[in-house]
Amino acid sequence: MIYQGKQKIWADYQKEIPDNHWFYVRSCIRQNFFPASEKYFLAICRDQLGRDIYESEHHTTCAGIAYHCDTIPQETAMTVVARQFALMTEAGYENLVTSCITSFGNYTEILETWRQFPELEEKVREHLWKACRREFKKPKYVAHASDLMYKLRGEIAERAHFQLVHRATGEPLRIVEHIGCHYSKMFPHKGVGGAEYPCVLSGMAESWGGRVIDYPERRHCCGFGFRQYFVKANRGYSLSNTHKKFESMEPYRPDAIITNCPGCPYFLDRWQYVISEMEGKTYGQNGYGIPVLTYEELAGLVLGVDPWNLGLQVHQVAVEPLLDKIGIPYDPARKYLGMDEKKIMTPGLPTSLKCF
Amino acid sequence: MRERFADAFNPFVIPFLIGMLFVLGYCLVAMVRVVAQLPKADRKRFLLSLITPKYIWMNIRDIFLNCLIHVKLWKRNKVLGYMHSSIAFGWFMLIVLGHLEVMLFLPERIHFFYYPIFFNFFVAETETTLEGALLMFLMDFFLLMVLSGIVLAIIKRFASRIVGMRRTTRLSLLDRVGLYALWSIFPLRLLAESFTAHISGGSFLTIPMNWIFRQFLGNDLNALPTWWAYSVALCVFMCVLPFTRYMHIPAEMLLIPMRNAGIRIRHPRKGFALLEVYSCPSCGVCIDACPMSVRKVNCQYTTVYLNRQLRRGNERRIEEISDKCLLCGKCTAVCQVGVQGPELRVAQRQRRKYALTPSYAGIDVQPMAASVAGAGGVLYFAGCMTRLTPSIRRATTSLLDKAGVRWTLMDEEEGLCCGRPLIMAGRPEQARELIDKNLEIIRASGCDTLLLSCPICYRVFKEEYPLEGVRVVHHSVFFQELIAAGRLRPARNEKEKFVWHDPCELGRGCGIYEQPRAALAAAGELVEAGRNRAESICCGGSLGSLTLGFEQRRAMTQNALDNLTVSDPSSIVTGCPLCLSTFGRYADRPVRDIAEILDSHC
Amino acid sequence: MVNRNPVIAVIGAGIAGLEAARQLADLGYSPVLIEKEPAVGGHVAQWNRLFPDMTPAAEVIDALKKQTAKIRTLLGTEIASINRLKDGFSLVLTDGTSLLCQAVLFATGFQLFNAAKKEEYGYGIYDRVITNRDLEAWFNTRKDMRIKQPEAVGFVHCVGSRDLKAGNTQCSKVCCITAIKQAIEIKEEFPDAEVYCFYMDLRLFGKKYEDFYIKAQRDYGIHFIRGRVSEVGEAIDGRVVVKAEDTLNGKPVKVTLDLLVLMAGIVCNPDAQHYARQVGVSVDDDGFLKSRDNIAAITESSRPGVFFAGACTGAKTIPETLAEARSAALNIHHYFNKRK
Amino acid sequence: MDFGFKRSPSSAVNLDTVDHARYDRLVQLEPDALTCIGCGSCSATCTAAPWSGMSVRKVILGLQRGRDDEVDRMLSRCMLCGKCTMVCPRGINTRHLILTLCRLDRKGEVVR
Repeated sequence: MIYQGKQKIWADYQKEIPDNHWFYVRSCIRQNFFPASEKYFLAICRDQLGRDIYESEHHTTCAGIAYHCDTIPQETAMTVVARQFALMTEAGYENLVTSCITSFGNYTEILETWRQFPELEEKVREHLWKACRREFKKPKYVAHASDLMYKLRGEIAERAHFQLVHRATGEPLRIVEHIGCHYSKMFPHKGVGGAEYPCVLSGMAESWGGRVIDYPERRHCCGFGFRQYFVKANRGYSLSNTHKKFESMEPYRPDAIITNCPGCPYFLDRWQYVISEMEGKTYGQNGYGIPVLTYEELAGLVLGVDPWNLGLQVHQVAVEPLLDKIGIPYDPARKYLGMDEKKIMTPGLPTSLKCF
Repeated sequence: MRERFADAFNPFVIPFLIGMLFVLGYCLVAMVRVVAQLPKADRKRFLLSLITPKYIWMNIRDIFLNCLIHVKLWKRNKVLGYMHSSIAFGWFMLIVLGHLEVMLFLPERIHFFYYPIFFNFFVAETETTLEGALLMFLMDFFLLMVLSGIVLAIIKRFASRIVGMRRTTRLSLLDRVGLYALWSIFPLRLLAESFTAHISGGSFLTIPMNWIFRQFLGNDLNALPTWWAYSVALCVFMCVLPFTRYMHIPAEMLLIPMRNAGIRIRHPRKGFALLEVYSCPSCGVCIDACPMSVRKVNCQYTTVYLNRQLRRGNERRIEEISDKCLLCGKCTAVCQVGVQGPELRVAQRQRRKYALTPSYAGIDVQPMAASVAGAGGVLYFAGCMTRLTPSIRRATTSLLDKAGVRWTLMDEEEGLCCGRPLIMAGRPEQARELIDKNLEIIRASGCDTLLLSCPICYRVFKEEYPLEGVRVVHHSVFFQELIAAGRLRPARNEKEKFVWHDPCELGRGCGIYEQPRAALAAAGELVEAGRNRAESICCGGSLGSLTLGFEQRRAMTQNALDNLTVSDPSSIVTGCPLCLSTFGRYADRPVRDIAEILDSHC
Repeated sequence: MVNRNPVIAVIGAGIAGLEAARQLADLGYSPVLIEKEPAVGGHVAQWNRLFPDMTPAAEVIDALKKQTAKIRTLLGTEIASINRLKDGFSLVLTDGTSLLCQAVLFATGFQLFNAAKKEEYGYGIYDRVITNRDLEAWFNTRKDMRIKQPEAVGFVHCVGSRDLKAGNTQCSKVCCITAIKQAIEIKEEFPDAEVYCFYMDLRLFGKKYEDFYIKAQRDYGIHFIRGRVSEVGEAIDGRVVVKAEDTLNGKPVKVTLDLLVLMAGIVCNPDAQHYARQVGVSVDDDGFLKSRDNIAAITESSRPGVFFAGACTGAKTIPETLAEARSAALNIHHYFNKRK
Repeated sequence: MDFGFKRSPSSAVNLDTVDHARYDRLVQLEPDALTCIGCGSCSATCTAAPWSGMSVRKVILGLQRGRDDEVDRMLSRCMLCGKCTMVCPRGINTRHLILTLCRLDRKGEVVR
């Protein structure tokens, strides 16, 4: 591996990311899977780094899921997206930051389509007007939340309470970065570092002290792939994809996987359980799984947020081994306490995947 | 007329006796083994034939003509014919006359094996009596005949071309021993008899020699040693005989009645196959005949060497030789004793073990159904190869229409292989499955004639398919009949000069030579190839060979073409799609199927 | 023969430039070879052996050098600007001098496609991924850490050729046969190595190329897989994992290799395009210089006095280039005869 | 209840691990097999192809990709008519190639 070679490519794929004043759109599913992620993204940006990020309670799904499941035509998706733009325009913002990779891909794809077929844009403006009497300006910049956090990684590093370093050995942690397919595979120049060697996540991991490992199936999809998972008959295919990735990363003994997509962390996390139940195979060290974190969760940990406030207890794979490696304090007793400090239910333990 | 020795014995006869007893014993055992190895049915059949007058006569005639007179060889090559028959027949007569003398003069001595052979040593006769003079004369005459044969044999060995053989066999060591023994027997006999001629009498050959010898050496001293030498030579010859090519002499005498009884090769190494192997005189006629021999390296794959390796049991070479052969049957056609080279080889191929055995039982023949029920209904099976030479199919069908024949195609869209290629490759059971499938289709069609434009198919349909009530016919024959019946009227074009190439499977395979020629003669001038009919040369494309590579075949095709074009025909005509495409590749003039020619003239 | 002997600027002293200059000199003109590199010979000088007869490239170059020894050659010199005059051109060179000439011959040749642009193949990122040029360099020098007793070697055809995404839709013509040549050479070096060639099409158009191909198959047992490599990854031991579809088998294949050689394609030399614009010669849409006629006048530009030879008008083999150089020289000769 | 959680086998061929013993033996016995260019003439002309999918091209390739079952299935339909040999542009003796293959077991040994 020639690191300079990668840096050269990264240099070719730098996108302009404004420093401030963002209109934030949430993801449909992340709010359920990783509720704290979006919360802490906003918290970190606003409170710790003093950025202006606006969000509107009126925004809806970007219709990306429906679009990728072939249940609605693109025109519909475009109109829904147009409405988000309208909300942004009304709020007086021109930089759009999305929490969801598929949304990011969806917005990028739609803007690119409009650029090539202006008549379509006109049509959609018309639709939007007819539908809800709204008008919109196209955003100046569209970024994914991870782009923004990549830009702010330095500032976060300055405020870091913890380093991604194995406390006992002093070795940097071995981090696997997994990029959502819709981030840059469609439009390499819209992603930081392009499609082949994106550095949006590796950038964060490295500036926070970790070492990113490169493994043969790095590019491979997590297997979610909408139709793959949602259609029961294809679910085996979905699982096989994830399995392939784990088999390929296993020899590198990764300490954690970080992701920037709603689906990926969910599947990389849950499928480890499914595989362990099916084949009794686990991929982490001594019987545990490989902890899978969103980049916001990772940033939160680095900045010293309490793991349970970050919602790490809703992960299937136990994160405790990782916390211990870094040396992040946590109170096992509080793991399953709700907001009101009352005990929420404790999940049953898997057969072969070690958990707490 | 007097007996020279009271005890009628002399030690020098002992070597002869040893040899004689050994060879007789050996042949007896061998014969019993061969007969025992035959399948029960065949054995019964054979033994019955031995007591059936018709067969008895047939056997005697064939043995006399082939083993003694070598008529076949006479037809092929006068010099070789004379050489062989002079030795065989001459020797035979010497033995017969020897016995005759004994019977005439000393009937009481007939039970001595050696007496007839060494008669002139033991008995002093005067040539004054008529029968004496006559017998003496005949003795010398036949001895001279044999000697002349021997002289030719020696010439042949050192300059085979003089007697018209391009290549002759490489002899094994024992073969040489036998050969030299054979050569020495008769000169020695001449010496021996000459030395004793002034005592025992002699004739035009022995008397003068005796006189010459007496001019410079006293005979009586020389007489005995020469008789010893003569006896030893005989002994050597008879002792090595079973292990040399001379084994063919006794073997052929059993082969002929067995063949007459219709026995066929059933086992690759036992019974009839074994007998054929031993009947091979390794004369090497097959070497020149074999189409592969145009390349010298291929001589080692000819039938004579197959037989030699089979005797030695060298499995690697046996496989090589068996797989290389084109199975064109030319060697059998020219073989003096009729060793069936192709059949022997196919039998060897059948011995193979396979990890994978194909099966065609699952094939559904419904899609291939064809119907042409009723009298005069012709079912035309074009065959696999014809798909690569569609001109044949087109011409054939067009001719059928012109003759107003009611026909239908058996393999319009798709079809099955006839099974012959599998048989050639030594997989008869698999072929059987295909045959059954094809039978279904043919029977269902209700045809009364099955027409074939491919001799490979034709042969297998004729030989292996139980098609009672259905006539199997090759298109060349069928069209010749239509012409004869006036249903086809080809316009004869004098300017066109055709040469007919006899495809192996059609000619040697099925004995069809004349009908195609007759049909062609109706369309234009017919000329003959250098070698034709039973001796036509394989095109080199034959499916028979498993291992011959594409490039190796080229030389054979070229050679076959040279043979076809000796009388400069305007086009080469054949009746086999395989020959057609093979010749077409290298020919310097048009190559056509007989159907194409006729179609263009009707 | 013309009375005065006109000066002809030959841009590029690769095989095309050298051969053309030699012919022009023989015809009595005074060619001037302008080469930006410190040595003549261009790409061929960097090659080791040439298909299909394995001729040492040095032989070809040395012969040309000998024949052009007396010709004025400016090494390490680039052209700052070219201006057309009434009947000729004035070239300002980077060494400050300027050169007046009556005709300009473009022998600017080609540039190897930058394999790093095909990011998915990881050239410049994975240690075990090299290019055809690197391999030739190794054949010449035997110095390359990346090549040591490989057990499995792969060749990727059409890297940056026939590839819209790589910005070159043209076939580079010589890579197929080069790949086969290099595969054979690798097999000769490391007989036990498994060698795979991943190809889209095999275009073996030239004399004896097909024999070469059969030799590679039968005598060297080189595996040809019809399918374009999709992506390359690095295994934990530093070897490369190559993925492609075996299109003849309709199944994806994966293989771990010790060495992956990328057959970088042929693209036009950017300098050529730059100079061409200055003398008002148009560039074809394949990026190469535009001939007056692609059949009848491949060595003539649309402008009088400007001529082409060799790969500046498209990918060419060495014999083709040499032949073109000669015909260009002849064109120039006729051009001056007409003017006189 | 079944959630469809299963692993579908990968269709990818891993050339590092694939077993091609039979192919290696074959090219020893029939070196011309190496020169196959996958043109498909053999399959196109095959008499057995219409009802069996037999294809010498696929056989040669399949052996290199460890698809022995498929190979055997195809081989067991060949009728040895020899048309493939007649059309092969590289002059491969496909007919003997098939016969030879039928004599090899999975390990590439000639059965005795």
